[in-house]
Amino acid sequence: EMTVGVSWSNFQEERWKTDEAAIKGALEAAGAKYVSADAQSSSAKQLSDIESLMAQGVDALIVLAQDTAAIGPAVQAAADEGIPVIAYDRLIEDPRAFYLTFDNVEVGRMQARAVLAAAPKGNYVMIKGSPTDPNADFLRGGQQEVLQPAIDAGDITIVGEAYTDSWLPANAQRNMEQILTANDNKVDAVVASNDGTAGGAVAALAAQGMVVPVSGQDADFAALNRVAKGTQTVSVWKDSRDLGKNAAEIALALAGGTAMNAVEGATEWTSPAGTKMTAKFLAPVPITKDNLAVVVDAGWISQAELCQGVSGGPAPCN
Amino acid sequence: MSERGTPLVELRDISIAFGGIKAVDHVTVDLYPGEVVGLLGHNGAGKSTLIKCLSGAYQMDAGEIFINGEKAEIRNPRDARKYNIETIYQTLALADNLDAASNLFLGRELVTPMGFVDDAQMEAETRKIMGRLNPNFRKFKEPVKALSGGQRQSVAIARAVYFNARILIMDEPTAALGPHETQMVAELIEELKAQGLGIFLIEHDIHNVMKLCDRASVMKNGQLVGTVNVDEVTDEDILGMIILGKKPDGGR
Amino acid sequence: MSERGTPLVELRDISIAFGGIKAVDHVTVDLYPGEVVGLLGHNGAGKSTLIKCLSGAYQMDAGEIFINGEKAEIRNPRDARKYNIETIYQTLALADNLDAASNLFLGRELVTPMGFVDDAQMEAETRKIMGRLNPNFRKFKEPVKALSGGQRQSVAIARAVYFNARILIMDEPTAALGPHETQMVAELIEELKAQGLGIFLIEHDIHNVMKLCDRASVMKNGQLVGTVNVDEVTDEDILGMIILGKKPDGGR
Amino acid sequence: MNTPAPPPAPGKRSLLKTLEIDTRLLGMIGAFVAICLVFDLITDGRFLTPRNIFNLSIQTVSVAIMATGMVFVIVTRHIDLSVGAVLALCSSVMGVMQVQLLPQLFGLGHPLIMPLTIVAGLLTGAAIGALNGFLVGYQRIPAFIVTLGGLLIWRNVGWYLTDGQTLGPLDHNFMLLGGVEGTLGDLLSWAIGVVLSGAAVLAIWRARAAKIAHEFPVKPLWAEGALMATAVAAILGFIAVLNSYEVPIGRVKRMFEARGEAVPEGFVAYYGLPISVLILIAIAVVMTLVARRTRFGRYIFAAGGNPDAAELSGINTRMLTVKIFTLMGVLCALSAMVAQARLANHANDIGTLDELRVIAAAVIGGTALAGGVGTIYGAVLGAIIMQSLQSGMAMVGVDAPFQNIIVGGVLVLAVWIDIQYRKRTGAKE
Amino acid sequence: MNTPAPPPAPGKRSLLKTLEIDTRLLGMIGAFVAICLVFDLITDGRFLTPRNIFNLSIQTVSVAIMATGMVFVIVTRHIDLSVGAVLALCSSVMGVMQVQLLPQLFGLGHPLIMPLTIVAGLLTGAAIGALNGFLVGYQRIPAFIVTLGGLLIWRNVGWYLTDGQTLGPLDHNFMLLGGVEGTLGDLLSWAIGVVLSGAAVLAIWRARAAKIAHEFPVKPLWAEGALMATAVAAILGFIAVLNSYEVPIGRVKRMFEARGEAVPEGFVAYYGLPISVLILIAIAVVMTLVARRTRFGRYIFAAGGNPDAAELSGINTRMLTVKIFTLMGVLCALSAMVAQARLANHANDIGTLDELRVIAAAVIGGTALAGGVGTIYGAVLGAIIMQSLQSGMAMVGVDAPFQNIIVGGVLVLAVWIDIQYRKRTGAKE
Ligand SMILES: Nc1ncnc2c1ncn2[C@@H]1O[C@H](COP(=O)(O)OP(=O)(O)OP(=O)(O)O)[C@@H](O)[C@H]1O
Ligand SMILES: Nc1ncnc2c1ncn2[C@@H]1O[C@H](COP(=O)(O)OP(=O)(O)OP(=O)(O)O)[C@@H](O)[C@H]1O
Ligand SMILES: O[C@@H]1[C@@H](O)[C@H](O)OC[C@H]1O
Ligand SMILES: [Mg+2]
Ligand SMILES: [Mg+2]
Repeated sequence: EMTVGVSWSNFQEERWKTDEAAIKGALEAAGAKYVSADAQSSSAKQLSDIESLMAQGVDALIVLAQDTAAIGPAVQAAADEGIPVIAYDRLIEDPRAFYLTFDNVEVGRMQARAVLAAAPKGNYVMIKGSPTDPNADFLRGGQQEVLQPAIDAGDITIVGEAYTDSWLPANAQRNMEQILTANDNKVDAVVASNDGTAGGAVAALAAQGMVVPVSGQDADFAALNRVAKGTQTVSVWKDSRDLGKNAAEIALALAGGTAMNAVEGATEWTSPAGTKMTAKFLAPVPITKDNLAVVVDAGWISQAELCQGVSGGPAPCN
Repeated sequence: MSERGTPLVELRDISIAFGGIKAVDHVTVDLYPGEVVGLLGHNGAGKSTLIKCLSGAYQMDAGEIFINGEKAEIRNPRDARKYNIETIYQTLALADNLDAASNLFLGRELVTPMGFVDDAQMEAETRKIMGRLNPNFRKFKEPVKALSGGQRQSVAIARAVYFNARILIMDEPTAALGPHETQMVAELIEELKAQGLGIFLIEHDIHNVMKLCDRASVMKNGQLVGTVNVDEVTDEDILGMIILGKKPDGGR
Repeated sequence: MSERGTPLVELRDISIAFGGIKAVDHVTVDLYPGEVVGLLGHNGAGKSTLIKCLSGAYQMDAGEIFINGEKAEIRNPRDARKYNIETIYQTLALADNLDAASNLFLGRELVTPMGFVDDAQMEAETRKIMGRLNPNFRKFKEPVKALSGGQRQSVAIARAVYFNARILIMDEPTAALGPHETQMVAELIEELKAQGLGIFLIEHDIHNVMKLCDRASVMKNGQLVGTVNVDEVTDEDILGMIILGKKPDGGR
Repeated sequence: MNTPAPPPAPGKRSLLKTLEIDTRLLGMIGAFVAICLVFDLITDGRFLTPRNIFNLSIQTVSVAIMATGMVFVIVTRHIDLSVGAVLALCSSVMGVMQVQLLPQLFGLGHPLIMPLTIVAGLLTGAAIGALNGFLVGYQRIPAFIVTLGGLLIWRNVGWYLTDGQTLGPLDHNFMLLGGVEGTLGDLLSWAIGVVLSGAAVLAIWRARAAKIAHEFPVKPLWAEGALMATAVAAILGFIAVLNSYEVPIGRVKRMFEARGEAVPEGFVAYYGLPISVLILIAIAVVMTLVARRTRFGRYIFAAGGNPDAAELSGINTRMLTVKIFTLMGVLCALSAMVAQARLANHANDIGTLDELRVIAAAVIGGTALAGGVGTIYGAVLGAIIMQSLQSGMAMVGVDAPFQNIIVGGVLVLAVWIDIQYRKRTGAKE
Repeated sequence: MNTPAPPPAPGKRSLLKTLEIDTRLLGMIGAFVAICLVFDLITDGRFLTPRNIFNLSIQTVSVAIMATGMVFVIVTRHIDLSVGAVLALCSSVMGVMQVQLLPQLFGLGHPLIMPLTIVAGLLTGAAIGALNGFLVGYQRIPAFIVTLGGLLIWRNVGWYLTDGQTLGPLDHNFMLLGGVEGTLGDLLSWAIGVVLSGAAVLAIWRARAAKIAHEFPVKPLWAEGALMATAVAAILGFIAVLNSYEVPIGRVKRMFEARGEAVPEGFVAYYGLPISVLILIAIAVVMTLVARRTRFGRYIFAAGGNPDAAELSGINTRMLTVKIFTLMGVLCALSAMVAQARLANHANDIGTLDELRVIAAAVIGGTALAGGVGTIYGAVLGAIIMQSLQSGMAMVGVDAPFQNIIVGGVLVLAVWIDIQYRKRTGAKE
């Protein structure tokens, strides 16, 4: 019987629950055992966690890294023991790790695209993610790519931009409130980097009676509900059930001796820092009011949950 | 002394040890209403520890306490208060950050009809009683940590005598007091005694003991040397008991 | 008293106030080598506050201190130690969590040649000096918070007299002591006096003052009532000064 | 020799003396005013607009509510590191109640949802607080350990209750507690301002009457008058500011649209006092009364000044500890209520790091970790100062790392100013 | 009446008495042993393997180093919330030195890089510590505020130094300080074990000699012998365990490959004592000596027991505060050194939440937040317990949120057991 260890960076964020269920499910189906640890946002604890998982005799590791580089010694130790490592969702700067993620730059592009479509001109606010999460900058980079032409053309202006410590909605809300105050409410669109921060931004906007395009990601239930209600424009759905399932299967394959580049869908990829890695990217799906049915059909959320409190909304809430 | 009826307090065969060392070792003393019993002994003899068993500050390891002839269970200071036992501790036990009135009424605050503490009323009462104990006292608003040693002691005394105690324990009550203030406390003791209170008085000054006490119990190294009627012995007899630990022939 | 040469200590026109209220108000006293000067007064008269200006515990608001005729700047207890001033505080000022020896040598630990504190040596010295002050004392290992009131006071006294002081300040040193221990301290004072130390002794017991002091300065409400030669006045004279604040005709 | 003390020297000090103002926090208020003015300058007068003051007051509520309870905890020489985690658990309980359980029972939007939800939250907070108090008071485990354990435990228990999900949308009535969604409008706000002013005047007057009854010295009448005037001006001024914040037109339109009407020509509405701020004011007043005028409060300070003396005075200090922590738990629940209503969701990470903010608010406001000293209004002021700093920085738009540096620096500076001020005017030591 | 106290009752208590063991921490050791045994049972004997013990000891080092200094800070009634942030700043300084500055000056891998880096880190830590001490000691700002400010400031200053980037790879020599990368191998480890054992025996012997010289009572010879035997057994046992952990074959291969050789047939290597653990041991020994045998240490405890009394005894308590915080800063730097070497990078979030862990370690180990009481070995033991709990939970394989709940619960339980034990064996109150 095989055992797969998963090291989470901070299990308090909503989405990882779904990821976990998917990983667990896939492992159970294959008759393998699941063990895990929560690093509580500390790269040092994450290193200890991984050592503990290894001491427990895992055959493969799935790591949601708190810090791309500081996770290095853990990968090193795993390599010494011949244990394969999967960089789950977030990058690990080490060629020995298999990078499995949604394309985060693409997520950023999708967020910006949807918002730009809804507000082609005007004042933009960028609510970024946690300054310690590399994804935050990938996302921001993707957003910038899409917005740049419009900025150059003078159509849009970025009037406020703030990192959100620890991705906390309350921090995003406060930042949004202060940016609104500083700009006398002259804000026409908000590019928020995930659904939690979008929630904070929407609450701040609602306080001003404002409804402007807002982006997010993760397809949090509350966010999908906002999309149905029209207070959020887009939530980029990274079906983490897919990601989790893939991770479990790849982990078992690698543990069974499959070479990294023999994994189905694996490509060569070079990180911004120049590390050559074997990676597999899953495609994210932007969810807007036009395709809400997708998440219901996929069994991600029930119609009742999606449409709670919505009357006369877009399909399937009409 | 059985001719005097049941004693107000009887401490029977009390023992208490700290980390194996016996601070009080099978000590028996009693106290009658309207009587002042002096507790004497060298430093560290166990006087304070003994009376703390009665006041509920310590729980004794062995022994029994009788009040009015009935066995009393005193497990904490609240129990002692139920028996109307009031204590002036050697360390005074004041809350340094509160003023005199708050300390005096601590645990027994006066309240307005609405249930709020009535600071004005308490201050007025405090002024009254302090006038009798320490006429120079004027620091009613300051926290008691701003008081002089003797002023603090006056507050502690006031607290013990204000409420109608039946049993009063005074552990070196005049140690820090000036001559005039000491005189006033002496008068107070006479008065309380006349009202029928029983008083345990721990005191090092033999003159004061001879003047104020009816009987004196002397301790040495945790044990009771003996109890004497003060008017049947001399200063030297008592000194001998304290220092040498030997009972005079005259004692009972 | 100029015939006696320069005084060891002169406190000139000292004033200090707490939050606007004058605790010491233009007080002048002096002290000669080999002399014991008693400081008397009602509770809160300002005695402790006055001597704390000399010991460096408080900084006075106005006034000057002369030691051996030279102006002395005493801003903190370290300055006072430089002038060989030792103090027994009324509150004892012991570190409750340390044992007797550590308290006795606090700030002046004995060290081994390698620079480590020499606990064994310090304990040995402590045993010696405590033998002279309190023969019943045996708690050398316990933190001083486990000591009785009198035992603590003995430790504070030992600390002040162990190091070769030239000026000794004793604030009610025998308040908590038993009769035997008090006697031993009295003998010690005589001895130190014979060695030429100057001693300020704050004391409420008039008998002790008459027995131990050469002169007595009396304070009332922060002000100096007067200074008298003890052998020129009676107990009653001094009591009058303390309570009524009036100088007897016999005083200087 | 019983001459009275000479009259105090003329000038500023004597004025403060005559007014008998608690000078302890004047330095802190000064520091706060300085912070506001600097921000106002930097932001071209945007910091001291009604709108921003309105925002600030709402942002402060959650931490300030807990800070009032933390004062009691710290005064008795304890600490509570679990407040953020308890808040999260209470929030999750209230989330589950109003989003999942109760709507199934009564149907969405039922008027009973809000009260039942609140009761559930309060009970949760009280139960955890009582448990903490029992472990600290009766089992004698240091509060630091008990509540550090709680910090690890309670948020995760909340995670299990909600399956780690963000819960929303919240009940409509419940959302009124969050701030913008529930304000009293200008008329009601004025009414409340007048009531509060009246109460302040009455309190000052009755204190004076009690003194006269016992023939204690009183301040001159003009001094009492000045005090009353200041109190009334502060209260009504605050209300006036909040009342002058117009509801933005977009919001007004939405409100009318929801009712299917059109916005009348020239219509303006004002926010007025938010319910959450009113809750904070009520809590602060009650807690101040508790601290100063009840036996419970007296015992808290006595136990903080000298725990042994309190016990020897017949105070059941163990039970007292249980009560204090229970109160703290209830306040966490109230704070959770406001915080989640404000976020319009229950999120699992709600209240993260609040323990530090709450303790800091109390300490900035003059509560001593050594115990025995502390005031409720100080803690509230501490919370306001911290929030002003953070919000002001967000408004200025400096980098997040630099924001933190400045917040940290100003924090130390503000307390330093306060200490210097107290040293100048205060007593020795 | 000068009869000596009666001989103590026979049985367990008298044995402890005869051995004169500090019973204060026996309860804590008991709780620790219980934790280990339970984990070992649950994990089928995986918890108490050489490998896991090796891991555990490395994982503990960084927090334990700082905890020894925190004991002094807390004993003097202060607190230091900035340790994690100071660690991060020291780490960033050392990161910049060895990754950017020094390689430019000397070239990559130059032998001077490590020592210069360390010096820079230590100076940074000392400077910040001294500043903290100055603000607390001379400016009288509560340590809570000063170090809360520091918590916000220093990590972010580090962020600016490094532009928020993770810095790596670190200097090769420097990495030896991190643990796995730098171990002493079996022979050297044995040698150190023997030296330590000798020192322990000597210390016990000399203490006895000093007592005899002053004619104080001493324990029976067999008791001293038993003590010595226990000490030696503990030290050598620990070394033996570490020496029996084989270097994994992948790593051995890498090492040989790096030298361009092939792994000889049947080659095995053992890790032995990690340098980081040796550093911790050295620090613990030195700090214990400082606490017990130097004036500085004596003054720390005096000032903690009664600050006024210490000041009146001529101790410069303000300067003392500066020294204590400076020492704390230096220990943060040492801890940063070990932590970053272990991570093989400087990461900005290094040391996050360490302030809580460090304070908790000290408090679990019996340091009282009220001041005056605390031991170095207690704090180290506290750090070990916390780390065992966390690492052990990760091995058991329960859900992550549940792991936290259990860690929190066991923490409280462990301290409770200790308290119960002390109540049974100890004094009144
Ligand atoms: N809390 C305690 N812990 C340990 N030992 C104690 C404690 N309290 C008192 N002792 C010891 O018990 C003995 C008796 O102390 P106690 O205070 O009763 O003496 P006392 O007769 O009141 O002396 P004094 O006249 O000095 O006040 C002393 O040896 C003292 O050291
Ligand atoms: N730290 C302080 N803060 C405020 N007031 C103080 C302080 N210390 C003393 N006082 C006040 O100063 C006055 C003199 O006090 P002091 O202690 O010098 O009196 P004392 O003569 O020593 O009295 P006692 O005989 O009771 O010891 C008292 O009224 C006291 O309340
Ligand atoms: O999905 C997001 C993830 O990519 C990011 O790293 O952390 C926050 C999440 O919301
Ligand atoms: Mg006593
Ligand atoms: Mg005095």
